[in-house]
Amino acid sequence: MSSRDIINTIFGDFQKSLDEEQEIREKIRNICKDVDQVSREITTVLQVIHHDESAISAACLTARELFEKANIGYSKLKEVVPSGDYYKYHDHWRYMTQRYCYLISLTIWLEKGILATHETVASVLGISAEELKNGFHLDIDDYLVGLLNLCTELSRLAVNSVTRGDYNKPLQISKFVMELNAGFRLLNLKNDHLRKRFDALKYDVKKIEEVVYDLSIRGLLPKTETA
Amino acid sequence: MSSRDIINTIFGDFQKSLDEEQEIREKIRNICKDVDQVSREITTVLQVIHHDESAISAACLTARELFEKANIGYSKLKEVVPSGDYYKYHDHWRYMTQRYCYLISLTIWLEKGILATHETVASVLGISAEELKNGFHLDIDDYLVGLLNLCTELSRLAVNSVTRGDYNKPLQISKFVMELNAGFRLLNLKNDHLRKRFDALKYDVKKIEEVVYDLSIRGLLPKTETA
Amino acid sequence: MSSRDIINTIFGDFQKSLDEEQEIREKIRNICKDVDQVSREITTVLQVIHHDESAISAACLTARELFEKANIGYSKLKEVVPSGDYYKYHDHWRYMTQRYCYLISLTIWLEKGILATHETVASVLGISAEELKNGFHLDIDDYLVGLLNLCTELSRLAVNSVTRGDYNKPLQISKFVMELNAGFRLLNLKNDHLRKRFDALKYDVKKIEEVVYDLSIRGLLPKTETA
Amino acid sequence: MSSRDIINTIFGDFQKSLDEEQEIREKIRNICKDVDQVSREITTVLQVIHHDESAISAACLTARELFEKANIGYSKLKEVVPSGDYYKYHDHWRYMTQRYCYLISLTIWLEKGILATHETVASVLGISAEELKNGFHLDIDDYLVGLLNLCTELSRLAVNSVTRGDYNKPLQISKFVMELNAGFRLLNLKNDHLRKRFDALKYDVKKIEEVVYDLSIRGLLPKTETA
Amino acid sequence: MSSRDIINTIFGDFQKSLDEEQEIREKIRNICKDVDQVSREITTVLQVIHHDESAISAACLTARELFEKANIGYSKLKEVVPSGDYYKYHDHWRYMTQRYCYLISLTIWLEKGILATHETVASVLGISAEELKNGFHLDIDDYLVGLLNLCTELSRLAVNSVTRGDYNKPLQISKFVMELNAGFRLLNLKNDHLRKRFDALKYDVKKIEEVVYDLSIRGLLPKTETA
Amino acid sequence: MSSRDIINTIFGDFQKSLDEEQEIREKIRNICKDVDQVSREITTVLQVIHHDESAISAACLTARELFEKANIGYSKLKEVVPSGDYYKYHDHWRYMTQRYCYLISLTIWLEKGILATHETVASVLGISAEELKNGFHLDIDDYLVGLLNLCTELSRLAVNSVTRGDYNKPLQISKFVMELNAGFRLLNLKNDHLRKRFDALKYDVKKIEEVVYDLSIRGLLPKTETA
Amino acid sequence: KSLSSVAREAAISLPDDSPVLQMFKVAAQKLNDRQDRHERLVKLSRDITIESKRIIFLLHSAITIESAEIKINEANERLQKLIQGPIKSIGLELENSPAYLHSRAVTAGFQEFIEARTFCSFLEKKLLISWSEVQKELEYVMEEKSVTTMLTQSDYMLGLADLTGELMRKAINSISSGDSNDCFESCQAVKDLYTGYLGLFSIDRELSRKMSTTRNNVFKVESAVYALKVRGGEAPPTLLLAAQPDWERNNHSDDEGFF
Amino acid sequence: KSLSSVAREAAISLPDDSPVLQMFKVAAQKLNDRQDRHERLVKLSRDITIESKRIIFLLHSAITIESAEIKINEANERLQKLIQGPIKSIGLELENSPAYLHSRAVTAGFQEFIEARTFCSFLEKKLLISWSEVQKELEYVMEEKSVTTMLTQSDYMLGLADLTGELMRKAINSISSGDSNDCFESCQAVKDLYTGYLGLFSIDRELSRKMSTTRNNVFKVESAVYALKVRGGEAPPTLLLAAQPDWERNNHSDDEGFF
Ligand SMILES: [Mn+2]
Ligand SMILES: [Mn+2]
Repeated sequence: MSSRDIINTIFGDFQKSLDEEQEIREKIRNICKDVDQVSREITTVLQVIHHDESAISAACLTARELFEKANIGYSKLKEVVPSGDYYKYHDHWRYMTQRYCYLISLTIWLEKGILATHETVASVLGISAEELKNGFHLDIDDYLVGLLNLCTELSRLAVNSVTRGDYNKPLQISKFVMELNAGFRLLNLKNDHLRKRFDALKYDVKKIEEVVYDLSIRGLLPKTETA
Repeated sequence: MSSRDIINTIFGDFQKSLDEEQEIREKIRNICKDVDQVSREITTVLQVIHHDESAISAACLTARELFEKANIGYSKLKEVVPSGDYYKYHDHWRYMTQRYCYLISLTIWLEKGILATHETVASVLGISAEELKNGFHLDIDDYLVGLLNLCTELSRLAVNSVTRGDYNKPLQISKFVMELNAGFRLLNLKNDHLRKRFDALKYDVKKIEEVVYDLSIRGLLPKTETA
Repeated sequence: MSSRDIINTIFGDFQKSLDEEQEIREKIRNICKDVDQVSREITTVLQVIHHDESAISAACLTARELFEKANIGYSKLKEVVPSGDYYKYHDHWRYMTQRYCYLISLTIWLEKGILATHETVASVLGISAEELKNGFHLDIDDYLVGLLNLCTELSRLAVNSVTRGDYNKPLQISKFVMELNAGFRLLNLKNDHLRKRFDALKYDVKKIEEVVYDLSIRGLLPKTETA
Repeated sequence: MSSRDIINTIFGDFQKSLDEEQEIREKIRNICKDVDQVSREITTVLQVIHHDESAISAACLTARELFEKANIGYSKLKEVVPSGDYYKYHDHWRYMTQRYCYLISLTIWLEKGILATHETVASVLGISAEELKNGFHLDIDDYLVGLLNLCTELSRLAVNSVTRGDYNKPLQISKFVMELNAGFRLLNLKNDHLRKRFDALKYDVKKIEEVVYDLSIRGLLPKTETA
Repeated sequence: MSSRDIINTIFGDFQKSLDEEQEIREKIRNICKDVDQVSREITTVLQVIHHDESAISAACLTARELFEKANIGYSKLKEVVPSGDYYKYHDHWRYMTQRYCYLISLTIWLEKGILATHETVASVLGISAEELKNGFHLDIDDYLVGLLNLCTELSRLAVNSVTRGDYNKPLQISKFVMELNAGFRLLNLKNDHLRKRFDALKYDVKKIEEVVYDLSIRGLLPKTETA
Repeated sequence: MSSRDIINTIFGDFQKSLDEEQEIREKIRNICKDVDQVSREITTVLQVIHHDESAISAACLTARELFEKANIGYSKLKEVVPSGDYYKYHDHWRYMTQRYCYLISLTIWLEKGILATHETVASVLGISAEELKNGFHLDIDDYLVGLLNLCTELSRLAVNSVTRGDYNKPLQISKFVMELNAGFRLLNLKNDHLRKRFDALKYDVKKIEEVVYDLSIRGLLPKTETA
Repeated sequence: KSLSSVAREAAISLPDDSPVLQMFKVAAQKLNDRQDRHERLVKLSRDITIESKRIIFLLHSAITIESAEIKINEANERLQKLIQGPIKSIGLELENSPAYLHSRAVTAGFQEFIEARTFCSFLEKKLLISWSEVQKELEYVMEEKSVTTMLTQSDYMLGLADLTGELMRKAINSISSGDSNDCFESCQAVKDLYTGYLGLFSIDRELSRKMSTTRNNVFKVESAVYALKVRGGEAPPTLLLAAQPDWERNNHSDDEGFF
Repeated sequence: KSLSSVAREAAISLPDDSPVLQMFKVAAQKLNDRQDRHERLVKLSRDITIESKRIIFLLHSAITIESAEIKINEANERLQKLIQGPIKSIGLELENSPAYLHSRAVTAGFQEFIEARTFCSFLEKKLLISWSEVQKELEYVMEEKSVTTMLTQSDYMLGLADLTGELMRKAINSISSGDSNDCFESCQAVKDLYTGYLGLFSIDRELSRKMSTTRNNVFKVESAVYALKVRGGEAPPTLLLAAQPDWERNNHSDDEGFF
């Protein structure tokens, strides 16, 4: 083989491998597009919580149905992403997964008032919570960012609940967010996106505290509780 | 368990996992610092090719010895990076690996005048050329960027060879780079760093062509060859 | 209709139009990907002019065949792009069209030594040269950028022709590029890509002048002409 | 010595000095990492003041113990930082020191209701308050920023005290912060970070005034005091 | 003393200390302004080297006289900057000092063709080369940045010398810069300003190599030397 | 004159004008520093209005005395700023002048409960209210920003008056600020500092309304008035 | 022989006129026409921007309900003048040119116009005017011909995003003018618009960038209704609004855009 | 009682007209006048920018010495039109207003005008025209009055910095039109200007920012003379110039500013 032939062979092989990667990316992009769209639908559906108490449980039901759809999408992703390449393509679904973590934990909080664990959120999406050997999993960072987004939404909900005359929910939210806040404080975060996002949590906390204060000083707090 | 205890457990677990990641990153950083330092040494050693023909083979030998050192460094990296997390930490060694690809392919070209294949370069570093299940390997992109850096260095060498009175080497370089250029043209690159780097190859090609032109019009080209 | 209904309609309509646009873009991207690939093939085919005089006319023939393919691609584009939306999607094919302008004008110059007009280039691609309110045409900026790329390639050809021992072509190139240079200086350009590209023309002209000068002082210029 | 040898000697010496600096920075970074971690622990410990009056004194005790740890950390810093280089490395501990100033002054306010002086804070950290010849000291700017952070935390405490039913603390806070505010007004600050931070103090003042207002208009102010 | 009096005393003291710092800065600024102006004069004076060979030695003499002025300025600085606060105020004279390093090393190179050592440059400015206990000294980083600026100016000089018909100087410059380049390669720089500045040195090197190449291929190199 | 002479003259002239400008700026800076310091004193003096009704008129008297000082400062400014260059140096005193507008209009409101007009404020400062081609005047934007700052301070005063047991002032403030609010809404503002400042006015108005409402539902409003 | 002497020979041999030069002269004319047209459009767009901003200010200036009606009428008249003036000129200018070529020249003006137009219609009828309705208003039938000024749906949506800022201002101002109903309606419209934007998919960067402002507007307006309820003792009819709580006070820039 | 009912009472009690509202109406008029004037100035400035750019292109378009003279004459005429047209309008617009208030509106146009004006004078007389000379050209004596358009020295210096780019282009183009003398003169002027800027002290940020472009222009023009000497076999008369060496080829943007 001449040196030119050798180069042709070498580069021909590269092309094959580049093509394969391109194809995988294309597939990932297409799946993510659909799954992302579902997440926007859920976001819209859950907006109702801010102006209609009575519609909340129905919204949760719809959200649950749509999570099923997302679950199917994630199972497609799992198939498409080669084992070991999770982090190679992570950026494609990172932001979307954070939104799902927020949406799922919000739904579960609305349903039962409890914190959705890492495992629970992962299982709703049908993926592993642990970073096993090469598997497709729910990255801890993404889960935590989702929780922080949940807190922001809940601080908004505290405000709107009061407007609606529901003086109970702010207290419930206050307790929940304070506990989460304490949890986050246990973490020794490095100086990255998660840390910055956490630093903004204090604004949500302050907002909620002031709502509870407004109720408290006007004697509007439900009696059984003393915050 | 109270809800606060649950949160403590959950976040305690997170801390463990965050700590582990931090530790791995610290180890990687330390290894890379050393291996990177070796690469700078090799770069310095190989600078001699621009002003002293006779010292080239000795420089290649020294480079070879230092590649051994790098090889050991990469074997440490392989141990430290968890299987499946290659791309999670890729940025730590990407730039340095590209420099090694350039240095190894330059050494081999100086020694034998041939192109170092992906496999050859990988084997010098003691890592796999194929992106196997989760293994530590030599990413194709990094290899190709290394080749492009090689071309830039060779265009500089063409200039300095003429200054040294060596009118043969520019022709040899010209042939080699033209073939590489043709090889790259076969690739259908997406719009990324590699593509941009390749687009700059034309400046090296032009420089080399102009050196050959300068020799040609002055009748300084070695007779047996017609470029 | 209630205010909320109206808002829903507004956003529903907008989403529909976004979806349609996305679909069109997807189609355009797919067509362009193919047509762009053809342009890269032609570029590679025409590289032969730099080192093999005798292969030029064959290369032109192959290029012509491939232009037919491109022509078909552009006719698909014309179908897909809604009338009047040419500049909405222009970015998708702008860069590629500039390359075609360069390739076509190069081919025609190689074939006949003349400048391919805006109309000629457009007709090779099977599109209109006129900028109407509706319809798919060859943007004048793209045509002009193509000509500037042609000049750069010709300056390289002047150099390589001499290396090949062809002392005639540089003079021909010189005259051709000088006239183009005079033409370009008649334009009022704003600070955009075309202007930047034009600013580099003077260096191509310079390079060609130097080649002609080198031939001239060595008495290598063809006799019938006095440059 | 040849000119090359001279250069080698010169640059070899530089390397030594660069290495020394690197080493010092590494040591500082490691110490600061630990001391910073302690400050986060204290922050968490002191959070209890916002929802549990009875736990405050215990929290202060724990904080005091942790300050001991910090004290040891700072004594390590003092050893590591070469005399005269305080400001060369200041950025490494600046932010962390500001946090300590805040935490120490908060603890002392909780314990005794008084302002911790510059000397007191410095002595808790085991460093000098005065900028003596080259020593490691507590920069005034850092101390003042710490006080401003204290005011922000106290304005939050005023809100939460009311929620807790403690109508006395807001008045105490009001008096304290107003005095600090008056103190800061005496300073002629230049246009730097400290000035900006001080400009934000007015929001804390306003918040506290509004809490006192809320108590006042509802007749909830403790009788003996007239704000 | 009432708590308000205490605060007044405390803040009064702060004001004193803030005022002192302000005063020092004011003095530094005034001195630096003058010394910086002198550096611009020298820069202008030395520009003559690019178009008038015969004026060089006169320019060096003028530069020397102006260095005396600068020397006096630096001695004022030394007096004003409190021992131990060198790095607190370093930014005031950092950039200007780098320019002096460049100007002094250029002058010395023009006079004697040798590298001005760290000590030499420092002594021209009348300050210490070593970072002694708290003294005012010439920071190594600033000295090195000055040398890199020297290389850039010399690469320009190489070009202009050829234009003037002086084919000797480029060779002299080439040798000098190559040695400096080798020296810098010995340094293990961290990722800071100095490293970036050094990375740009390769462009100067390439420029000089191409000038020597142009002379070499045209047989214009002085005979006694073979680069 | 040769081309070089002309260039030298051009730059010499420019440097002269730069020097002059610098000198003027220096003078302005020094004057402004003093006048600004006076404004801070007045701010501190007037703080008393928030906690001591009886001290208000004395504070106004002191403020008036200090305005005299400021007046002298402004007359120095008028002398120093070249006629026609008012807006060239505007930034030096813009912020300070806005503070004076606020302080003067606050004092006058405290004294007489009326709005200080543009002319009045200007005359207190001893400058013209009219914007002429030449001369030193009170910029209308600065005057308006001052009024907005006044509104913010008055909303704070409304809150603190109630705390002090003065239920009359909030109503007076309410009427005054409402009228100003109506006035401001007549302006067409562009997106500059004034616009941003104006956007916050609605929150001050809100706060005042809330205070009046709080008094109203508790029957604490003075009888003669029906708010 | 020198390089310049060689070059001079080439330069002199250039024809004074040739098909090539002729071609470039034509090209020069085309490029100049484009530039001139673009410039005229930029100027028209700036005129539209300024007048639209002023109309919005006018609509905010009303304190009482009666004065509001007068202001709305004046605003409608001035909007008509814009439609019959500069906006029509844009349509005529682009009658025979590909409109998207110049979309960057006119987008700022169009967005601000939409903001003013939709704000006015919301105040007048409590309803938003849709894109197709606005587009219909920009059809001009003249004696000899009819022309439509193309205002893209994308510009419309960008203007609508800015509208949330004006509605938010309106809502908060409504409280102090004592109109809690107005406040409620504006608040609900802002929320509905926000929900609408949240559901959009594959939007471009410019619209995404406006989302954070829109989001802030929602927060501000919700805080206002909240204050009306909890501090103003007012129960929402179905829903109501009132003042900036303190957690919002650091962020005072309510506006977007340049002008 | 609710917050809004309390607020309504306050709103209604507002006087329809009062000295305060009167004052704000006056202020509104003043602000509108300022805005309108600013807008007119921006438009004039844009006109000046475009025409100046075109004049510069015109001056570059000459290939031979003879054609150069014709172009210079045309350029001078068009510069006169600018001076008697939009630049005079700016002077009249600012006749009674503090000019620096609007300096940001006109600086772009003035800078570009200076670039064109000085370029033209350099080509015509091989000499630069100074600031005071330009300023003198902008004095207008009319029947009833005389007016001067203030063009700040700072705008002049900013335009002069951009001139180095045009001189650099001219120098390199001169080589291929075979005029090595022109090339030399332009090169020397660029170098002298650069040296001038190097010596300036306490300049503002905008001018500092232009320094790096000016610096690059010096490199480019020196490389050109270098090539003329070493590759073109041409000895400099005292000094000469020629082509872009390869170390420059990655940086093709020779222009500054927006337009
Ligand atoms: Mn708006
Ligand atoms: Mn220019």
